[in-house]
Amino acid sequence: MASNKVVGAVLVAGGGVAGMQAALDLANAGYYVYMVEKSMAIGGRMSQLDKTFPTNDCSMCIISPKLVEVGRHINIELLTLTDILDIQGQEGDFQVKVRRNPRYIDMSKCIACGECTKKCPVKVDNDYNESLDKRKAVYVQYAQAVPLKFGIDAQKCLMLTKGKCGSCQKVCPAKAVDYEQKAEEITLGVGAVILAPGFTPYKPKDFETYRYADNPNVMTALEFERLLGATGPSMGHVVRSSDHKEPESIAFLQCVGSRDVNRADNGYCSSVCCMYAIKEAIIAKEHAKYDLKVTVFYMDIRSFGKDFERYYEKAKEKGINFVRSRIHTVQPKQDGGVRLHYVTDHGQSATQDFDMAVLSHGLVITGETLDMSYKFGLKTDQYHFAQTTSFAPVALSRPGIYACGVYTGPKDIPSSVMEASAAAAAASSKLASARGTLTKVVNVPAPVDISGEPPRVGVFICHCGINIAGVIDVPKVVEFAKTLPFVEYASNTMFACSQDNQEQMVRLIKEKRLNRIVVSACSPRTHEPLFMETLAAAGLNKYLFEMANIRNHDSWVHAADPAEATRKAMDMTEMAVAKAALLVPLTENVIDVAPSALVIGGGVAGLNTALTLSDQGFKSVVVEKDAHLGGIANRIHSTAKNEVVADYLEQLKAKVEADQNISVVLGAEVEKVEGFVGNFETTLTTGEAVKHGVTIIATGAKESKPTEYLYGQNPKVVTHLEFDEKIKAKDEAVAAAGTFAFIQCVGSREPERMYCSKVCCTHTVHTAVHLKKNNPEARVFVLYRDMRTYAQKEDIYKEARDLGVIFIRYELESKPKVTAAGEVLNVLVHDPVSGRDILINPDYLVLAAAIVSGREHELAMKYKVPLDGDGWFFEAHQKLRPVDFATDGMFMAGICHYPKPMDEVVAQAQAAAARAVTVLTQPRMTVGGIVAEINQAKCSSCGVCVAVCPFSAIGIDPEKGKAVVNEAMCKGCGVCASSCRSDAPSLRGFTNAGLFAQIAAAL
Amino acid sequence: MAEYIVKENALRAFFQALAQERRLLAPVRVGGKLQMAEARPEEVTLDYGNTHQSPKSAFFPQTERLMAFHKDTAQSDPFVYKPLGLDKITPTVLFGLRPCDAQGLAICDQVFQNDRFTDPYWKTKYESSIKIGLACDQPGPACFCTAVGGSPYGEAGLDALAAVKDAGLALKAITEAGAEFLKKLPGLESGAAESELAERRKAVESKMPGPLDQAKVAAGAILDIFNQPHWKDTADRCLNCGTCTFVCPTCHCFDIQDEQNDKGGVRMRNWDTCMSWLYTVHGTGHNPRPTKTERMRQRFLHKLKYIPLKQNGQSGCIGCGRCVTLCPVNIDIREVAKQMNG
Amino acid sequence: MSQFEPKIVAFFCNWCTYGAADLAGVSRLDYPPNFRVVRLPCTGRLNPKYILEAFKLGADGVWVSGCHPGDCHYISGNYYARRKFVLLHHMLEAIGLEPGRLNFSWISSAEATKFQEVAKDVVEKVRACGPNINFRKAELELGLSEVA
Amino acid sequence: MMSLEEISQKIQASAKRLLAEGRAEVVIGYRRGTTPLTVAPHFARTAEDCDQLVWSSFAKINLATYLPKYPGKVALVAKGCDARSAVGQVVENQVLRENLYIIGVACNGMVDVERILAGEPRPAFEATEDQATIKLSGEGWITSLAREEVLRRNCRVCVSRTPSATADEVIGDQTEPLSADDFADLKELAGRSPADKLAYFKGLVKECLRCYACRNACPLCYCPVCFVDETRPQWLGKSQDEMDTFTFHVLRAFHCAGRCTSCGACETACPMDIKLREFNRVLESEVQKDWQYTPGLTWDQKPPLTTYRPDDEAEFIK
Repeated sequence: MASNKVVGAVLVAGGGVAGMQAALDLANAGYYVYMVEKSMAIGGRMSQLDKTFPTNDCSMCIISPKLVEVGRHINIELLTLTDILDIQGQEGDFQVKVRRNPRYIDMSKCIACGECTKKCPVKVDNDYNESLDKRKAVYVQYAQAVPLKFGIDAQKCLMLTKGKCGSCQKVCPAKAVDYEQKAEEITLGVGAVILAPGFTPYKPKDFETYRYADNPNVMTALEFERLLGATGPSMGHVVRSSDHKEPESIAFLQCVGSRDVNRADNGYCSSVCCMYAIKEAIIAKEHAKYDLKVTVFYMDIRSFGKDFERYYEKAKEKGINFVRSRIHTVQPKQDGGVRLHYVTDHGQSATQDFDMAVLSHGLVITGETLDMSYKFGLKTDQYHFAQTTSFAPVALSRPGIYACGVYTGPKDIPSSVMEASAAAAAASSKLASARGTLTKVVNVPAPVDISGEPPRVGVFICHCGINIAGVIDVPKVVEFAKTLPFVEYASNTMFACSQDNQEQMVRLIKEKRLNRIVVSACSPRTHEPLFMETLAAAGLNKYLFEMANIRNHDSWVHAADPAEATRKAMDMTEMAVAKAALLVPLTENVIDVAPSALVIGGGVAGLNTALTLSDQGFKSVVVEKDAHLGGIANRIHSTAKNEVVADYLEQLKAKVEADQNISVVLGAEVEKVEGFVGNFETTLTTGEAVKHGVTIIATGAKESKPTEYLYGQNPKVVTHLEFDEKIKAKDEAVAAAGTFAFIQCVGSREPERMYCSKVCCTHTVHTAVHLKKNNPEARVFVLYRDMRTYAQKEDIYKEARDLGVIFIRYELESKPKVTAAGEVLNVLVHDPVSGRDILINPDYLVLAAAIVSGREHELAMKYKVPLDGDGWFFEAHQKLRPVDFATDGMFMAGICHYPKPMDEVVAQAQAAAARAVTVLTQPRMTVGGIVAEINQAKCSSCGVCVAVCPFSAIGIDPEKGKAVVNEAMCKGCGVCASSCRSDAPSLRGFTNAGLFAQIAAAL
Repeated sequence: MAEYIVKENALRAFFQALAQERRLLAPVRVGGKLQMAEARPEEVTLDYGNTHQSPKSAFFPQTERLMAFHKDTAQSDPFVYKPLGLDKITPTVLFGLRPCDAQGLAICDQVFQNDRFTDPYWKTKYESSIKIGLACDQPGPACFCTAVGGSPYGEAGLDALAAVKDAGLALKAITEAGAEFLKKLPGLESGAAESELAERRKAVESKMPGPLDQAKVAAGAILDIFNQPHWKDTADRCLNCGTCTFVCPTCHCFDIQDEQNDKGGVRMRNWDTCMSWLYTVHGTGHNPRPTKTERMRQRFLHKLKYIPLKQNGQSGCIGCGRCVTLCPVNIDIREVAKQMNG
Repeated sequence: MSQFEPKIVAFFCNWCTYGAADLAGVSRLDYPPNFRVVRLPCTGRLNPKYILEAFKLGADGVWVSGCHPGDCHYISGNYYARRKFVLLHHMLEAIGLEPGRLNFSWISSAEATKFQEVAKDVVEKVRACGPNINFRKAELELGLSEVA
Repeated sequence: MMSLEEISQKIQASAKRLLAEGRAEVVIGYRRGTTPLTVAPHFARTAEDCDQLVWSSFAKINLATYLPKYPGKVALVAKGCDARSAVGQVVENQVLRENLYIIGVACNGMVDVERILAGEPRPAFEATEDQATIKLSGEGWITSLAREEVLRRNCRVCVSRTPSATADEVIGDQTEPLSADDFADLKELAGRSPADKLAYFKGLVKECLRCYACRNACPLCYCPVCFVDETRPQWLGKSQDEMDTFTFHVLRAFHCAGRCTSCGACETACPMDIKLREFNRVLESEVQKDWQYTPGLTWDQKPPLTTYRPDDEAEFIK
């Protein structure tokens, strides 16, 4: 029964980093989002990580703003402890039945003080710390969890299991514990569903070889990650579980449960283990205050992503030892350590002792996820990953259901995030007509004008039950606050954040005409937005607010010294009042957004971006410098999944041509750029001026021209793309040829180009298989350094080997030697396994030539976006913002960002469109608030602020010759204000006057 | 009036007598520079040249704490300003004032106490002091007291005048107070100084520049002088650094500032300089002297037009030459005065 | 004799070290109560003036802490800040600020234990320096001494 | 070696040519001063004005100070350090490169007039010089000083005496550095106690009048409002408070970090003859050591506080 109903809501299942990104992109694009999470809190696997590669960013630091954003988003409804039971209906109009399981804690009452946990008598393995330590039966998943609400483990709670105890209910100061909560089933109406269930790490328990089950000093990598974590069981101190001694040596064993069809039945590569092992090795060495010896035992190091190769090189420089071998036996030692048995690269048996071993276990799909796939009618591959195609990488087999993250294959965080945005774009592609129909807006009264009034500060001091008042003499602080300058009113309150207190505050603000509010309570990081809303509701500009964190920074940490804690609370309140008295209302302005995009580059990335934008109803202009569309894909024969690229391209071009929302300008480049997010004006070399709200750079990259192996001198030596063109053209000479050789890493992974071109290994094995299938007699040799057929592509590598393709490894120091003798091409390579030189006389020598960036300096300068050292466009954040530039309204897609295969290009293109839609969807943008402003009388136009602004938000007004801040781009960091010698820039909300007042009040 | 001769071998005793009588300020070498400063008798020098800085800080220090209040409500009079230091002023004798500087102090005295205002801090210090001049026998290349109505042997503003004679001193009283003071000094020998000083005066004056013609400046309308074209050229060079104002014996502008902390507050008076942007900027941000041209012009007009107008033709510049010597860009008031006079 | 209790002004960035202090609170990791925190969006907002101001007003010590290099919420704010800190730190110690009075750290929002350790360490270091006599303003106090 | 007269003549000829060609509307150079051992800045707008242009060992003030926002096309007579300041000003948008013409002069170092005068208390009425000596005379006396021995301290360690890389023309024979600043004294001081260091630096500015002549003479201090003149908040008191004074010098040096070209204009202007560069040198040595940066040598360099390297060293940060 087909209906034409389109529902403007999307259900996102899974609150990991991918699910969160998809939810945010959808919610910011005008769709209502139900975020369904099985556990008590969102954050997923990433919340367990200590650091992230290759930047060593602190994982929690970078996701916690996202957690908070999801938690507070008015158009994201967070359903924790919730399971999906059934999906009925079709694309545009699904009915999803879910079960909301009880938390046994009333979320509206819980103040996350932790009193319940202190009193709970039950100790349970702490799954957040991979069972390395214990938690209580009433607990919070992790300290920064969103929602920051406690919950009761129903399986372990004495009250719920045996009906006795109840101590948490007794101590809860907020009366939040409710043992009577019951599960409820509800049905949600949504237009599309995004599944981001994530993975579970492979459990090596049954793998006797590794002795994981019986030796506590053999850990999994995720356990080790928790060990490294500052919030982990040993607070980041690397010690053995058995004796809490610092290990002198650690071995990492790669490919545990991956690339293994014998024991684990997981033929695929888990894609991330090489990198996380390197990361954990580096961090472990950094944490150890001594010379910790770390050895990584690997088969191939797969550092194929952006900046990964350098990370690997850095690890080697730091003294991390890499040994190419698969460990076959782990023998326990008396001292708790392990003796590893393995066969060296040269075929000899060897043993080595270590104090600890870390198993780099792979990513696997859980049975539960597999059940879900079956239940909802979604096709999966042999490893239970959901099936997709290269050209629709986030669409599942059932229309209207999309996926992102590891559900479709092992991948790292940026790829998951990219896919998440892509899934948001794809999921909403059929919902555009319902955009904005279900979303909510906050209505606040217009703020009262307080100009000319002296400050009338209201101070509210929170008891937080006993959390604050149990240590700090709150009445004394109140009395002190009353003596402070400009304080009109001061009082104490049991829970400042409670609903009734909010109402009380609104009333007092109006009654006492308070025009600045100070709350001394908990952290502004969690509660400032709440109180700011209260101010707004009371008709006060929300920026006239300041908090003193007398709980987290005082009562909770100075419990032993109430007198000092009280004194500190007084000082902190005084500081807040001093700053508050100087606060001024901050205005937010709206600027119009041109609802269209300029897409630079007409390749697969650019065209997909334009089409995705068109699905959402946005126009775009695609500028292509060549005379035809398609870019580098025009030269590629087929994808790793054997899809024919030419057919796809034809369809793509036809779709673009037929699309009313897309206009294509061929043979043109960008000449001049003016404006900024929402209001770009780009002049093309054709003279055409384009007004656009966002810009997507998709300028692609190039295949390098090798300078070695007789390339350009001998017609038998060709590059990948040249060879593909021959295959595409059904070249007879190729069909007739009997011997083929491939050399990998030609120009990649070399000192002057220290990166992996990512696609060549897969393309080589794919081509090799093609050759073998066409002619089983053909002799095909692949000379490689590390075979990098990541994720499910490992299967092609295996297939190639099964078909008899011969793989010979070479070292950078002993590259193959290619010479020509008349018609004969001699390829001489040293085989490290046999220790012999092997001579090949191929009919074709195919070089996996490095992919090189276009080094688009001029374009980058025009749009004020950065390039990295290799010339790739540099994203705002390597992990969490892989398609955004730091400059607002600027996005990127495709291989101008970094080499990647077709499916990832398409995903990134869709992602760029999704990110762009979050800007384009609002006809007007709100700007201002805590942003910088320039006092032009003090500006010398020296340009320091312009140079240091991380967001290119400051420019010099050409007429006045003074700096000006573009409020639409300013993020409020204040670097300008501290860099200017004459204090011309000022950061609203954090002015010199305000901060000086705080300093003075502190002393 | 009384006349004395202090022989070379009696000099130390003379200075000791001065120091015994009062706090002694006299020329001493401080960090290589000749300065009028609190001096021990053995440090006093009769060296060449003028002190590096003018002696005005003896009565008008660069920072002077005028009043203070405390915030301690447990004590009496919280938040009430009380004058500071007036009761602690010690009578001083200044020895070795150059006649030009003494003239400069006399000009300042007219500013700090006149028929409209009296500044108690200045008045108390100035009036309780004895000023003994030291005539100038070797005027420097930038000296021009004679051009502005002074003399290296001038007596204005002094209670007594000395000149170096045979490595000792010839000394005469000028005022009653000076005579009284000298009379009290033990072991001071009378001797004929008066004629010696008169003779020497002529000799030194003859080597020095003649009067600077300021007739047109005196007669001219202020606005006309305002609009003279030469200001722009001088301003081109001027850095507005204010060195001239800080070393000038007759520059007397100040700025009153309050500073406070959680214990109380202090009101203080600090030298100010008309060369500074801040000097005239209004609360609105408007500045009536927006560029260095106006600021620099103001200073010369003040010295050469406004002070003469208010002080009966007395030039506000007393020709000590400090600004000429210390100006980093060699703006020479002698040249400017000539340009102002047409 | 009771030991000297220094007054320390701390400048924390909102995203990392302020968060670490929050987490230290959540984890009940106690540390000495000697410092008062000024919250900044980013250490990049920290004008070197603020440090001098704190000393001038009598702070016995200053502690600046933000995100680890590379972790900045504002991409590069702390990289610029770091250059300023290098110069200011060098300058102040070169002209006679006692080592230990001015402290810098990078503490991520997850590093509550590092926060606790550094907090203790900073307080001890400043304590060892004794009261700030040389870098505080005296003029005002000289005036006050006459009326108090 | 070219004599001072020859250099002066060449400056005059260049100045006349530039004015005639319309390449400059004003040539900022030096003319004789009104007292011995001085020169005055000279703004030549006509050919006759140009005849007064001179070169001497007393040309120690940095004329680049006049450049920021100076209207029209300007030619600047510049020593090496002055040219570097001008380059910095171009980099910092204070001067348009196309409006600036640098008449570089091969500099042999300027003499320390304060030191000469301190050593000769008799009033001198005339000073003359040639390549090697400075002759000073007064009433009935004459004395001569070896030029090399009375050079300013910064001139002794100047590494860019002749502005050959950035000047539009260079007058005089290329002069070579005597030595580079090895900061040996600072290194020695760094090893001493905090109290010693403090005594040294506070001692330096003991006599400071807070007149800010150093700031006004500095070619880099072109801010419309200097931090010391801030009133809201007024964070530096106006009194002679030792710490306020000290803070001024620390902050001023900080503001000049990575920009100061050691021209010595601050010391030249200081009426109290304070060794102000000592503060700047502390940071100069750090900027060189950490970021290998020397200001004012090229037109496209980024001042060190406007850029960063992800791997910048800062081992003192825990």
